[in-house]
Amino acid sequence: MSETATRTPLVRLTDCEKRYGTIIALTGVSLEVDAGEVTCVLGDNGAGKSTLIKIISGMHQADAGTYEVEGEPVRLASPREALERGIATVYQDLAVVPLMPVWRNFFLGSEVRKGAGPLSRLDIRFMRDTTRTELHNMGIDLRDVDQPIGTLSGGERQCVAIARAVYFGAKVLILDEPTAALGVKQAGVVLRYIMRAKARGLGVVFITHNPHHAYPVGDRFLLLNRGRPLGTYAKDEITRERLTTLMAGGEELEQLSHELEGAADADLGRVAEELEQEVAELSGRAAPPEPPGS
Amino acid sequence: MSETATRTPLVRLTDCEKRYGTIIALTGVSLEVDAGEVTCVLGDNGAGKSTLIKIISGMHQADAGTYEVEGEPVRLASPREALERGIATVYQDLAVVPLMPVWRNFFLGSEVRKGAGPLSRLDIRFMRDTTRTELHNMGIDLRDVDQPIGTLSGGERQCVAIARAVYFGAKVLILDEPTAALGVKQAGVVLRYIMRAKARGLGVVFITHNPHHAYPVGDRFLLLNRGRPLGTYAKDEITRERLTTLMAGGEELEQLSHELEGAADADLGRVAEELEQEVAELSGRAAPPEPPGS
Amino acid sequence: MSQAVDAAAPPSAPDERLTRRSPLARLLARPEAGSLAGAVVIYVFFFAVAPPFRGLDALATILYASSTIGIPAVAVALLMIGGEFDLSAGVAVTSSALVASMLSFQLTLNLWAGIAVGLLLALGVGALNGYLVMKTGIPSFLVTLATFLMLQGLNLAITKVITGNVASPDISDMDGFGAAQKVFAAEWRIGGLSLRISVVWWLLFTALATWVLLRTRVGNWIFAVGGAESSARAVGVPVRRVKIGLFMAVGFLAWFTGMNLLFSFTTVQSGEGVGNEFLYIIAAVIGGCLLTGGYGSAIGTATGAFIFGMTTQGIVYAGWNADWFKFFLGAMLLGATLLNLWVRRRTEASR
Amino acid sequence: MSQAVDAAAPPSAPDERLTRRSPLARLLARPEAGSLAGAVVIYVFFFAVAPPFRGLDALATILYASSTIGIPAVAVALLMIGGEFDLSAGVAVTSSALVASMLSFQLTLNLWAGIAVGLLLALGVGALNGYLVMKTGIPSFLVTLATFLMLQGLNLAITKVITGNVASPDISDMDGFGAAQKVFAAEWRIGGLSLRISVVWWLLFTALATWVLLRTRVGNWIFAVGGAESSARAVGVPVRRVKIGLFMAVGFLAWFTGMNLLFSFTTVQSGEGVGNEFLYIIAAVIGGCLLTGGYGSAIGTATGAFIFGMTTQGIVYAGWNADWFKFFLGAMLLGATLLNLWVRRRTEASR
Amino acid sequence: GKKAQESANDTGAGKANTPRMKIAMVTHQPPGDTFWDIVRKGAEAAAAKDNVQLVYSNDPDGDKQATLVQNAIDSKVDGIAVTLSHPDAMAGTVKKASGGGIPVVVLNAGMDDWQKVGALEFFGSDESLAGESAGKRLSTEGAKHVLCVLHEQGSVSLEARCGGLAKTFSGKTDKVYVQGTNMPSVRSTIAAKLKQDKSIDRVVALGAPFALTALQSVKDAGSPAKVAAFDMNPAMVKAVQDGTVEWAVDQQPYLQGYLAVDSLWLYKTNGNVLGGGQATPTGPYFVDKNNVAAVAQYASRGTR
Ligand SMILES: Nc1ncnc2c1ncn2[C@@H]1O[C@H](COP(=O)(O)OP(=O)(O)OP(=O)(O)O)[C@@H](O)[C@H]1O
Ligand SMILES: Nc1ncnc2c1ncn2[C@@H]1O[C@H](COP(=O)(O)OP(=O)(O)OP(=O)(O)O)[C@@H](O)[C@H]1O
Ligand SMILES: [Mg+2]
Ligand SMILES: [Mg+2]
Repeated sequence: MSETATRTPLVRLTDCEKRYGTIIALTGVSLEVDAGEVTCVLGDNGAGKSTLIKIISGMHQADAGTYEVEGEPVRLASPREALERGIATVYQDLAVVPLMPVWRNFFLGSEVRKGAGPLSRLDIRFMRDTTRTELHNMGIDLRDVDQPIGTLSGGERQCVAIARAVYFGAKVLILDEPTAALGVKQAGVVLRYIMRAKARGLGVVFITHNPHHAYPVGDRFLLLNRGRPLGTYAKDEITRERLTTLMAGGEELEQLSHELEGAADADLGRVAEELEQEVAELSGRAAPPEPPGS
Repeated sequence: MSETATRTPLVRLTDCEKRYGTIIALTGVSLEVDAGEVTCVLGDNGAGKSTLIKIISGMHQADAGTYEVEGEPVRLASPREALERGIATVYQDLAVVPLMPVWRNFFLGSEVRKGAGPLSRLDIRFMRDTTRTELHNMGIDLRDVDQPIGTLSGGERQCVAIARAVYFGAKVLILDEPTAALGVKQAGVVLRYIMRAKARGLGVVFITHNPHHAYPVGDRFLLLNRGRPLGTYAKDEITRERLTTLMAGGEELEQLSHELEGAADADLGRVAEELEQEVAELSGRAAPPEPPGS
Repeated sequence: MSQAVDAAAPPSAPDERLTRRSPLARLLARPEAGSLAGAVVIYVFFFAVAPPFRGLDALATILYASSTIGIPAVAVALLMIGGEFDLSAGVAVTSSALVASMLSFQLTLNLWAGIAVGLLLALGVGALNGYLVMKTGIPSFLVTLATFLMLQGLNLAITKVITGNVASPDISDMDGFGAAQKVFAAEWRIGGLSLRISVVWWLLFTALATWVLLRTRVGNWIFAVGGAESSARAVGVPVRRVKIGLFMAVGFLAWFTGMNLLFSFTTVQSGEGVGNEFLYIIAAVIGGCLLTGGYGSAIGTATGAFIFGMTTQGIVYAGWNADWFKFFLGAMLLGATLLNLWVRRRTEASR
Repeated sequence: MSQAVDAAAPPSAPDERLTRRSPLARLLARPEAGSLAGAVVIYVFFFAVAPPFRGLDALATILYASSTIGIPAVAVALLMIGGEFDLSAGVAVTSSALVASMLSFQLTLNLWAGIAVGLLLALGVGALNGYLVMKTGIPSFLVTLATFLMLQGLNLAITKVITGNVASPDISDMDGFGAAQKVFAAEWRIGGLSLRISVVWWLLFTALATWVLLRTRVGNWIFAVGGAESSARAVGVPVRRVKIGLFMAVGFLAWFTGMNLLFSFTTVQSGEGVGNEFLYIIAAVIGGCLLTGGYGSAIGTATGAFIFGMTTQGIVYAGWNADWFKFFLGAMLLGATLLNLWVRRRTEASR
Repeated sequence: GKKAQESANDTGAGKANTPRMKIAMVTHQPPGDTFWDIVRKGAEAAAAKDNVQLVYSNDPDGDKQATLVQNAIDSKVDGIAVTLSHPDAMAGTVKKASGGGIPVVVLNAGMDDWQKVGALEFFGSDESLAGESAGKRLSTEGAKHVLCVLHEQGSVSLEARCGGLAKTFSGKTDKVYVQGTNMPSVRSTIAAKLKQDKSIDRVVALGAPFALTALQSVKDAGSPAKVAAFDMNPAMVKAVQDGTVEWAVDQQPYLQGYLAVDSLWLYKTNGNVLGGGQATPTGPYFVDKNNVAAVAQYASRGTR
């Protein structure tokens, strides 16, 4: 985690700006991703996190700023170019083709073929088996990998997108709220995947709204607010509590708790108590860690 | 929370079954929602939670079982009928029309009009203002309520769907993973909304993968597994720890922790330690509450 | 950002996350702006190259020609925004005119009776289309293709059976002709200029459709069922009623166009109208309606019909070789579309 | 459910969350099954009512008529699955035939030279369509509508300029005619039966397209770009190349059909082909392709072309009143579609 | 081949020195039709000779054709030559022209209506008359069962031809509609009809290209039927010479176009009116083995 200072980062974005028509979604944002490091991007809804990773993944082009991959300035015209450089992404909207079977979605764009020349054809058996196995490893036991992916449940679909990115990510893995729709077990698996990717020397960009997911796995934290950077922190520069507070806004929670206490209903009062306890813990000492899937 | 036994529940589903072609998504599931009560539906990915709420909201019809609203057996042919009975839903896929402006989406299906007869027309100013205010109250500060909703960020879109359901929910409020894409602050607001709906005497069905969201607000917990009910618990029948364990599977976490400990990397070791601590807390004593937005 | 739940309205200070835009740019960013620009450029072009095009009488002719496409195109555009097609619109025009004239003629009724029956028929065909599409889930392309073929066959066969001919009888001397002609096909001559009522109706229907789309609940629903049908259903939009209503609206305006046809020409050829359904669709698409539904405007569609009408007539006014007619037509449509695109790109880029 | 991360393959015991389905039901649930059922029923129907329909020679005639729709429909279906339209396919057939014949004739070249130039032209038109659609983002409906009109104009105008006539010259006495006819339009008479090579080509192209769609990477991409273009782009599918390729495939098969036309009739009318683009689209849609893209099959499209061809000819074989032709055609198409639907509903419901 | 064509292409006579005038010709020609192409050639030849600027436009739809006439009025042309295939639809606009001082002549279609719209002259062949003569000829040839091939459904002139034929023909008349823009389907459909009714012994196609395709259908169906046709084109001449097509009813389209323009010119420059209030017939004229040689040379350059 400290050896990265002298190395060229896998991905470096400097002073990046992005506009959609008159809307300024991102301005003055910089980001570095080193091999074997997890960079967490945190921020409120609409802060520009997804926009940022879409630039890294080649979906969008920045309007200003520079983008380097392994030290070489690039301008990725399409996600395909990013993929060819080993940058795999899980998009927040999952980027699946609803009418296509699960296994075709899994391998879409990186199909495995057998045979040569004009006779080269899809290795369907391999792809079906791999899809089933990879999803099973994430705790998803599919009935049928030929089901159109649009008929899967939200979490199952998200697992397909993650398993696919993990399977194909060669150098950089970008995950946009991968655990949002996941069950406790599946979320745990994803966090494990991140740790293993890191151990294998991949650079990971991890977006989440859950500080308890971010802190254990993250090495570096980029906080965004309304399209602007609020600051970048290495893990040793920031405590878990500070991170949580920054993301949540401590005063917000305190207010919530008071409000609920004022309510007439006894039931509400009980909840208020519970919430107050939380606030105390947050602003006071260490909020103890929690299970990965919460 | 105990007075409900003698009252007719707002919504009662008995022995419900749902098939999609050859796929059995739900079987033998029963559910009750009482006024002033929050029923949490918990379960793994693909367990059938969304299918269940789609039946309640009139999107799907059950293949077997009965459905009563306020004691009267019904067969809702469309979500419109559910809405007319005061049942409002936040769907997991949000049910928005991407090309339409935010405010039109907010009021879609329940437009506010002024003027009478053939001259009755949309009260655009009111709807725009209300949309802006309601979203602002959730912590979403929109640039422009005329933006097509498809261009909003994932969390912003989810907030629109929630704000809409809360605004129109008259008797029953159904929320399918409402906090999945939300920031810490917004998730807190949603939990507060649930408490307030409950205080106003609405019945709430709340689906989440986060036991720490479910436990503080829930009065009754329905656990699903692979389309079958694992059990229904009143809040006083179950502890927070038991609930968490049921959802997460304690042994799963322990295993994860051991696995990571075995890894060579020092960094991994540290994470493993942290995870182990979590496991200890989970299976041992009370996992302390955590802030609403995590 | 730390207001209480029941906070007052949000602040209205200018947002730092927006660049500013001039009012002109705002105007040009409207969906109709691009196609309007296309119309203006084509007008100026023909004005320059074709002297006969310059007169007001030429404009009147063009407007009239455009209106006969433009009136049904209004409903076709609404239907397209609602996510469906109607291939039977073109022949439904002929059907209703045939029914109205032959029924009155054969039974020697007042023409208004025939007109009413024609209306019922057109609405019925629309409702049937809509019902079949919604009930069976068969794509509207197929359903209305079948209706198209069947109506076409019925037009020809029944006319043949009844009149022994391929055209309906002349009805100009029948009861009610005068009044009906005033309503559907009046023509005023002011100076050398002939102004036709169908142009007025066209503008009226366009205005009405615009109002419905943007200012009424039904308009909201139309956009919604076309943009995301299942989402619309999920939030309580009565999808089936909206779509059937749209098909019936197409029937209504097809009937109206049929009446205009009948009372302009006093007789109708039974084979007419085939292929016109595409002109309506083309007008809507040139005007910016998405074929996939959920987006479009009535004003744009009117502009599309005008562009199409103006181009077809303009080439004739310019006296260009008739052999090349279609080529010029295609080239100018492409040009107008590219211009439309360019205008919108420019305004989007402008800050 | 508590396996380690690197667990072995999942268990293959029957899943309790599935009902079982008979192999027949499985077969019938394939997307082609419904339209095949439609075809069979229509065949049986005509077999019953029309004695001349029963012979093998009638089948040969029907197959031939279907093949001339079916060949270009294969590519049109692929394009439609890929989410785009090509309205210029019908006239592109005529264009390539005209170019091939007139070029060879005017320069007194071997016909194969003309054939090659015709191919280049057809591929070029396809590539241009694709390029414009992808580059500008204008809906393919509009772009290819413009190409359609322009080609139609060029067909007429250039033929007129070159031959002074509206048809291409007779090429049956030119070099290379025999060989080319063997390839594109051979006809074998076995007994009283005339078998035509275009039927063979049709089956070949259908088989090839099926293989491409289901067994190759490109096929995967075609489904993806039609089903969700931006998702496909996001996971690295080269959307632009796929779509331009599809437009070129339409060009290729249009050229092929043009050659079949040319070598069957030795001369081509310059006005021919207009309207055929819709027959191709209709075949694809009857065969179950979604107009909105992302779903469909080549076999279904072949069945669609067969249904259409069979119905058009069958009505004649049955000797029904010609005035009612279109009506019967529409009614039978609707019937076939409803049957298709019914079969699929049944199989979905069957456990 | 090519050379023969070129040598025959100079139909032009000397050029008149009258002031340049503009004449509009508005027809109901569907795109790319052989017949109309010859009409146009005649009109162009007359225009070239008479120093006339000819503006040709066409649309098969009645109301759209009326709009084209209106275009001509707006363009202030010196004369209009028009077809009245949809007389009622056209009447209003054409009357407006003739009433407004623009001389109008009618060609090809509208034999019964040209006077009602205030036209000066009519040049054309009565379609039903043409049909009737064909019917008579078929009867005398001893045909028993005729198949009438209509390449467009709902067309007045095609129906008139077929109707006239049926009227005078002693045997049975059947008809079949084919899709004129799709040759393979024309071929199959005719073949199907021949199979359906084996007693058919004559196929009469109402357009030259379709007669040639009908020959193939006859072969496909193994039918003994002979083929006859309406209208001419270069290939038809060859077919008549070879005897594969029995005969063709020609209504001399070149003449129609030529006379329409030329008579307008005469009217404008010399006040002449042809026909004495009667229609001037340009046909029917039977082309068969006996007289085909005389037409052959002109047909090959596309003016017959
Ligand atoms: N339309 C459909 N066709 C076929 N199968 C479906 C369909 N919709 C859902 N399923 C299947 O039914 C099961 C239950 O889906 P459901 O969406 O209810 O799960 P869920 O509990 O909401 O999961 P998640 O937590 O991931 O949202 C899933 O396995 C899914 O694959
Ligand atoms: N295509 C677009 N057109 C216009 N505005 C857009 C577009 N995409 C995103 N935006 C705006 O840009 C801002 C940033 O969006 P982004 O999706 O990056 O947010 P985010 O940080 O990922 O939020 P979330 O946590 O809710 O996913 C949002 O306010 C959104 O409304
Ligand atoms: Mg996001
Ligand atoms: Mg769900």
